[in-house]
Amino acid sequence: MLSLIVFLPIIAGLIILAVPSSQKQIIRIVTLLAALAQGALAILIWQGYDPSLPGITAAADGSLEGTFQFVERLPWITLDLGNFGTLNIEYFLGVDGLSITMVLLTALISIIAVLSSWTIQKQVKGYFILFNLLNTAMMGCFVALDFFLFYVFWELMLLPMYFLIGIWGGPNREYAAIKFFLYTLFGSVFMLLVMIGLYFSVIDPATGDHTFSLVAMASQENYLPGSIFGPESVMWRYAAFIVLFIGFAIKVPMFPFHTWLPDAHVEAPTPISVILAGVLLKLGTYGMMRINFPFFPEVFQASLYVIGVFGAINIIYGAFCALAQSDLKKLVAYSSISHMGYVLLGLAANNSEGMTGALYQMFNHGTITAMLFLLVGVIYDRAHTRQIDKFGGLASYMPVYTGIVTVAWFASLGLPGLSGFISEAFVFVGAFSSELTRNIAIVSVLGIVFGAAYLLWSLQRMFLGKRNPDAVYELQKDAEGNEHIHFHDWKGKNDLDGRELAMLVPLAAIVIILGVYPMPVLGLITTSINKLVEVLSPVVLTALN
Amino acid sequence: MTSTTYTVIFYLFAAITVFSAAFVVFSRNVIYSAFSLLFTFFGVAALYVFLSADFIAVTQIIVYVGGILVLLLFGVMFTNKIMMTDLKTEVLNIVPGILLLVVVTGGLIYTFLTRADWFTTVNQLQGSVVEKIGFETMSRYVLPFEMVSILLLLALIGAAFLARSDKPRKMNEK
Amino acid sequence: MDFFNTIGLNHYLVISAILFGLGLFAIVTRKNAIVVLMGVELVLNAANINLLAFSKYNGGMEGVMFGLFVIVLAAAEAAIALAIVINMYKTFNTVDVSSIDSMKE
Amino acid sequence: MMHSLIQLSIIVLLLPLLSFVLLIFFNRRLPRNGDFLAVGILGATFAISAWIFWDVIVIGYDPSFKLAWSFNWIDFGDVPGVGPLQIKMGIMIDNLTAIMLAMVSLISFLVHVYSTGYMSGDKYYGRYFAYLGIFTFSMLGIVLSDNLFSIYIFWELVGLSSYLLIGFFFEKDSAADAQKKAFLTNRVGDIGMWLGILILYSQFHTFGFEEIYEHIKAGDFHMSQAWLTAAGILLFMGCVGKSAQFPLHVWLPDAMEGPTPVSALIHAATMVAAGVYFVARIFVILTVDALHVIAFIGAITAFMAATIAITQHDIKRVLAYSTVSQLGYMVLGLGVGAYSAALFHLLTHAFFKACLFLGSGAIIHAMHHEQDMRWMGGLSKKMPWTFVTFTIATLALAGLPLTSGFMSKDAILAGALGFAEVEGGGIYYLIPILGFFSAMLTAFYMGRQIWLVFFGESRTHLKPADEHHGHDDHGHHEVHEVPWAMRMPLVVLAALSVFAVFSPDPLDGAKGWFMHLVQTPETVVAADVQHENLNNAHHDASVAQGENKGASAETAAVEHVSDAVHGAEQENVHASVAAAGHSVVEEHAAPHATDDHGDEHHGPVFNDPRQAAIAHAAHENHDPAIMYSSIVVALGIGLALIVYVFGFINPEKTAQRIRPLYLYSFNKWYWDEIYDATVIKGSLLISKLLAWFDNNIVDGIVNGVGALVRKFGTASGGFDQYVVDGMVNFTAFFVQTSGAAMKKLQTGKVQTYLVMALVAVTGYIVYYFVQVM
Repeated sequence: MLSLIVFLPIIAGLIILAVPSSQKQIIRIVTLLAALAQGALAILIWQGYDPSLPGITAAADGSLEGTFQFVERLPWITLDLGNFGTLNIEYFLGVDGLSITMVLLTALISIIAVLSSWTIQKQVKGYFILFNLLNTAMMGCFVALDFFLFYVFWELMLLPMYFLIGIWGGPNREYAAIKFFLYTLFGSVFMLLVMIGLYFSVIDPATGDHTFSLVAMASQENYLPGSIFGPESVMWRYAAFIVLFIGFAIKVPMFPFHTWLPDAHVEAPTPISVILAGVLLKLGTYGMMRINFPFFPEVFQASLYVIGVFGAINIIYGAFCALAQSDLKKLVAYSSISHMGYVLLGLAANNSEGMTGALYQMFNHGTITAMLFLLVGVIYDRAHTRQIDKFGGLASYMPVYTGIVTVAWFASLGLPGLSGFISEAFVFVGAFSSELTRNIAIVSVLGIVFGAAYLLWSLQRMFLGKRNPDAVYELQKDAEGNEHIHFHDWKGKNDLDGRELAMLVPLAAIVIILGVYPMPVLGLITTSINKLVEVLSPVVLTALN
Repeated sequence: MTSTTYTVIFYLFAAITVFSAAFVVFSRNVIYSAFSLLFTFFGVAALYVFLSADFIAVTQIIVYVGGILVLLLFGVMFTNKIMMTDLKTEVLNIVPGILLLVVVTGGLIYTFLTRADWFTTVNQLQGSVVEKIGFETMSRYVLPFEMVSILLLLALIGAAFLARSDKPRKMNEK
Repeated sequence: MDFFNTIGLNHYLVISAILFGLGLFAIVTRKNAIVVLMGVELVLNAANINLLAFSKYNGGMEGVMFGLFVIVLAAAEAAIALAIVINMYKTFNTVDVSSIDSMKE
Repeated sequence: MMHSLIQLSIIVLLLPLLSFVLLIFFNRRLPRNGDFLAVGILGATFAISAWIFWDVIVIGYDPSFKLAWSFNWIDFGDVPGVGPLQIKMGIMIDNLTAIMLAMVSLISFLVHVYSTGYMSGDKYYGRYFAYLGIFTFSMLGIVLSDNLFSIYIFWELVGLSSYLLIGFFFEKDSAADAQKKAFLTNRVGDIGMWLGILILYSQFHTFGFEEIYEHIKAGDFHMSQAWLTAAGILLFMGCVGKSAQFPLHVWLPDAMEGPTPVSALIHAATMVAAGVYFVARIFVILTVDALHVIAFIGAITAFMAATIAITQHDIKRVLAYSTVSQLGYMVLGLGVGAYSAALFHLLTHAFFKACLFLGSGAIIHAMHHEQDMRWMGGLSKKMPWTFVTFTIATLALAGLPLTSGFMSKDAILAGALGFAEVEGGGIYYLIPILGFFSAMLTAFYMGRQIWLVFFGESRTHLKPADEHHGHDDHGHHEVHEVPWAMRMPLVVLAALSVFAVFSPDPLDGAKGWFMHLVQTPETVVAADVQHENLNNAHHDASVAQGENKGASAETAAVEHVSDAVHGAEQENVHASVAAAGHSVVEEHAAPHATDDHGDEHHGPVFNDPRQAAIAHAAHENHDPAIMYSSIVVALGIGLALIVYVFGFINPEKTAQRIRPLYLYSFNKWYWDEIYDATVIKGSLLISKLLAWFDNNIVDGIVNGVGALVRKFGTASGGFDQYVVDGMVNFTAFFVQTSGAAMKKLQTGKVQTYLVMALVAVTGYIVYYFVQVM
């Protein structure tokens, strides 16, 4: 089941390989079908998923009964390293509350991104092959339960991303692509070292020898005393936590490591921005929740405040930077930096409300930011510019577009009744409830205002008022004398056409539904989050030491 | 005859040998060389006689003068158009040549005269050795003798084969 | 003065040495293949003189016999050499040894 | 099984949403853009809420009526350290809710009807009704919410609908600015409110009002009391934003950019009152310090807005500032503990202010979008209906007797006086004084407005040509009365501004059903929190005594109070003080007990000495308040008459004489300028700085590192190219040259080789001999 959902895109990619590159439509349709099948599988998994099982760690006896679901576990690579013992790498997939939401998100975003890729005209074949590769890598990252497998998918993601930005990107694409690539590679190198160290310090209670299993690593009883990351080697555990955290924080991206994001977004083509913001950023925080924190809970406990501060910096710093942008896409990019800050803050809260809010925020940010980038892409297709001051008064001429933009914008600024609000609300609830991060929460609340400020300001400058003198479009009067908008060399419908509606309306519907009644998603994650909080709580540590 | 005359005659032949050899070497004309080589051979033969190897001396004269020298002359005739004047032969790398001449000759002579004190017995060969050669050839050196004769035969056949014209091959080809 | 009066082994050796040197000189310096052959003959003769001289002064027959053989070999050698020279002439239309440098490169 | 009222209220809540959904999607496809649909749905809404009102208020006439229903909205499961945790959503109906429900749906319905006339022919006619629908939905949601979380949700939603409606004419830049300003200013208030909610949640892990009250009553609040005060003030910040109180009032006047019916519905009657309603909901958890802050904010707002309203020219702006001022009154009333009075004023104000706005809308409509009072005048004859209704509402606003406004304002002022006494005079007297002064100003500027608009000669022709923005031919049209669709609401609202609706006694609203049904709830803040105020209480009591030498019984009672306070320790104190307060109340009530509910209108029995004392003092000051307020209102109207009717004082000249004051008022105390210079410019500057920092410093570091690496790369590359490669090439070169040299030796000539061989051999031999020798 999970293997299928992971490797379906690859299969599609292979089929595409066989298709002559002149058959663009066939290639697109094949990819779309694959994505749709993936979505169907995701829904099946969702239906079959039992939200009462916690996941995160294995059962007391090391078995996965009653914790993870849809588990697929096979020996993959077994190497004899002589006196280092044997290297057991497993093909180990499974989902719990953390994964299932991300799996759903990934499937959804993939479908949307395929639809949005319809306009790609350059080297369609290569594009879609890379696209499918990327899709597989993302999905794999979320369901992999073997650190080595996770790492493979993690690295596999970089390659297609690099080319997709570097070939199909904007004018400055090479710079952005290499920046993205180096940043993330830098992060993952340390991860590799820590991974190996963990392998030699963790024992799988079931088999009794070393393992890469994330599940085994998540419970502190499995750490060998005296090993490099054993309970008593405090320094190494701190070092490992920090480098892992940096590795994931780059993906998030967290404040000092965020500068790749605006460039990558501005240069990347719309569908890639959608995937980048919708799914890839989540991998950072997902990795923290799955790997970084449960492996070194005591370090996590010790560094809560720092994480919270970084979250607050992200929130406010991102909001301020967004306020100053003149490029709409850059504004959205900074807004997603700001929103990922909420996730960090929620994680720093280290209680159920905060963590649930964080995970839910990951999901919502995925859908909302996908909408934002799609909308930016829509206007960019028509006007070939993203400069905010090159528009104005669009509301009069593109009502449907404006309507959906309004929904997306307000969802992004956390309007109640839209999904973004609930996650942010619970992030704040959690952060405030914990003594440690209370003052951080108080400061971060400013982010709400500034978030509203930059979004409403851009909304006003682009859509309200009248057409700017130096706008990139003309107004034409028809027979009845009503004005119509006209973009240069744009043949298509001025307002949204069917394909764009097919992308945007489902997202908008999801945003609204989850804003009114969040349980469909929250119900999946609460059990796991409670378990995670329990794993991270100091009680467990005292028990282990 | 006295030892004085013996000595004088020895020096005479020695001089003939040496100078004619020198002429062979230094003369520019192949014909002259060839003919002066004749004198060299005669001188050497005479020296053989002095060395009480009369049979060898005779053989020398027969083989060299009668055979080899004639062969050489034939070669000269074949390869140099007599009527043409360019029987000359130029010299090359004269410097190393002279060097070698001086060093080798000088070195040898110096060695012989100064350092070598050869052990010489009292019972030297006296008179003719023809009989002894006969015995030796048939008894002790019979195998080398046969081998030499076979070798000679082969050499002659080979020489004939090498030197013949291509006619027979053409006939074969017919 | 005694050296010049009484002819001894050394006299023959000196002559053979001179002959040897001259033959060597001919072999090295002369361009004409025939003259080179002559030099070879000279060297052979020098060797022969040595053989016979030593054979006389220690009263053995070996030197004599070898001298005999050497002469025979010289004959054979001469025959072959001449044949080669003639072929050479047929091939290159010259007997100039130095002009035959097809071994070069 | 839900209670039928709950079901009804849910229907009431959802009907406007239905109207929104239908109209936002289908308005183009529907005939008349579906306005009949909206009006019909709102009519139904009003009908149902009227039914609820009838059930709760008229049939069951019970001050302690309360009905609640809730469901699990979010289930967090078994949270470590907390246990099972659910977030509930629910509905609570009590008297106040029922009344607000009826009020909101009525005014919304009337505005819908009115808008069919006012907005007819607009480009986005259908969308307008859709927005009205979502506003009504969220407003009803606020009213019905039983927990802080849902009230916050609807709070933001009314903010949204207000945003949408203010910016309804979004082609106008001023409208776009105003809507943004309104939303952001509200957001500032909302984050305060949100933090307050967080403080309470972090203690009790629940949002429900009732649970929170219970917990605080039980003393489960484990943070310091400063936090509780902070929670109160922060929650109040929500009201400050929404009800346009003093620091955040700037958005409301600009909000007049919206269509006038919208101003009537949202920015006069309902939404802005929601802040007051919210403070009333959380009234019981407010500590004394929080109440003081609220009282002062309210007083300052009332006064400031009144002063500004005097000098405005735009008819709607005058009303807007009067709205701010009246909201200040309500907040003041809550702050001083005159809970029911404040809410009473909320209700009455909603009706007459809606009437005023709709009236002004009618005038603007008739004047073809002329809003400047200087160019109006003489409309009384042309628009008699509007004139009459507008005047009635004006009198109510000014607070003349026989109007509803008189009763409510008087009650608030009485409460303020009592509060000042209880709190021990001094600075606290500022509050009632500001209140009365604002009352006078209100009377003055409303009189001014009436005169400028309806009396005198038409001044349309006086308008300078350059101010003819857009409407080239406007003003020269014949002005005539508005259609019935717009007239009917005016009449209804004017009728609702008369005292009889609320109380049989034109002088005492306390005898009315409202004050009976909506009574000041008992504070839940534990007394020991207020022990420092307790001495105040006693002290105030004695002050009260000092002031009312008259009635000996009261004196005795108050003596008793003070003695008790002197004597016993805390709990006895409560009891005795309460007893005292009650007895006093009873006795004092006796002479007034004329009507049937007479003896009940004095409110509940207070355990809290302070509340008891204030309630008592408020009743004490009822009659003085009537007197004072009548005087100041008379003064205000008289001044207006003197200035504008009899013309004894020329307003222009006066303005010139006190020019700085005039300008200060005319420019709204320069708040916009101040905020623009500090907050807006400041944050934009910061954002520019941070963006620069991001692009040049952070990214610069990154690129610098990149460049460094690249430099190193090129360096090592050069080393590789020139040194390492160089060695290789040199070797090759050496071999090649030496080979070429050697090649020369290979002449291919036999003799050369021979010479070499010989030379070598000879050399060796010579060497050998040299060795030997």
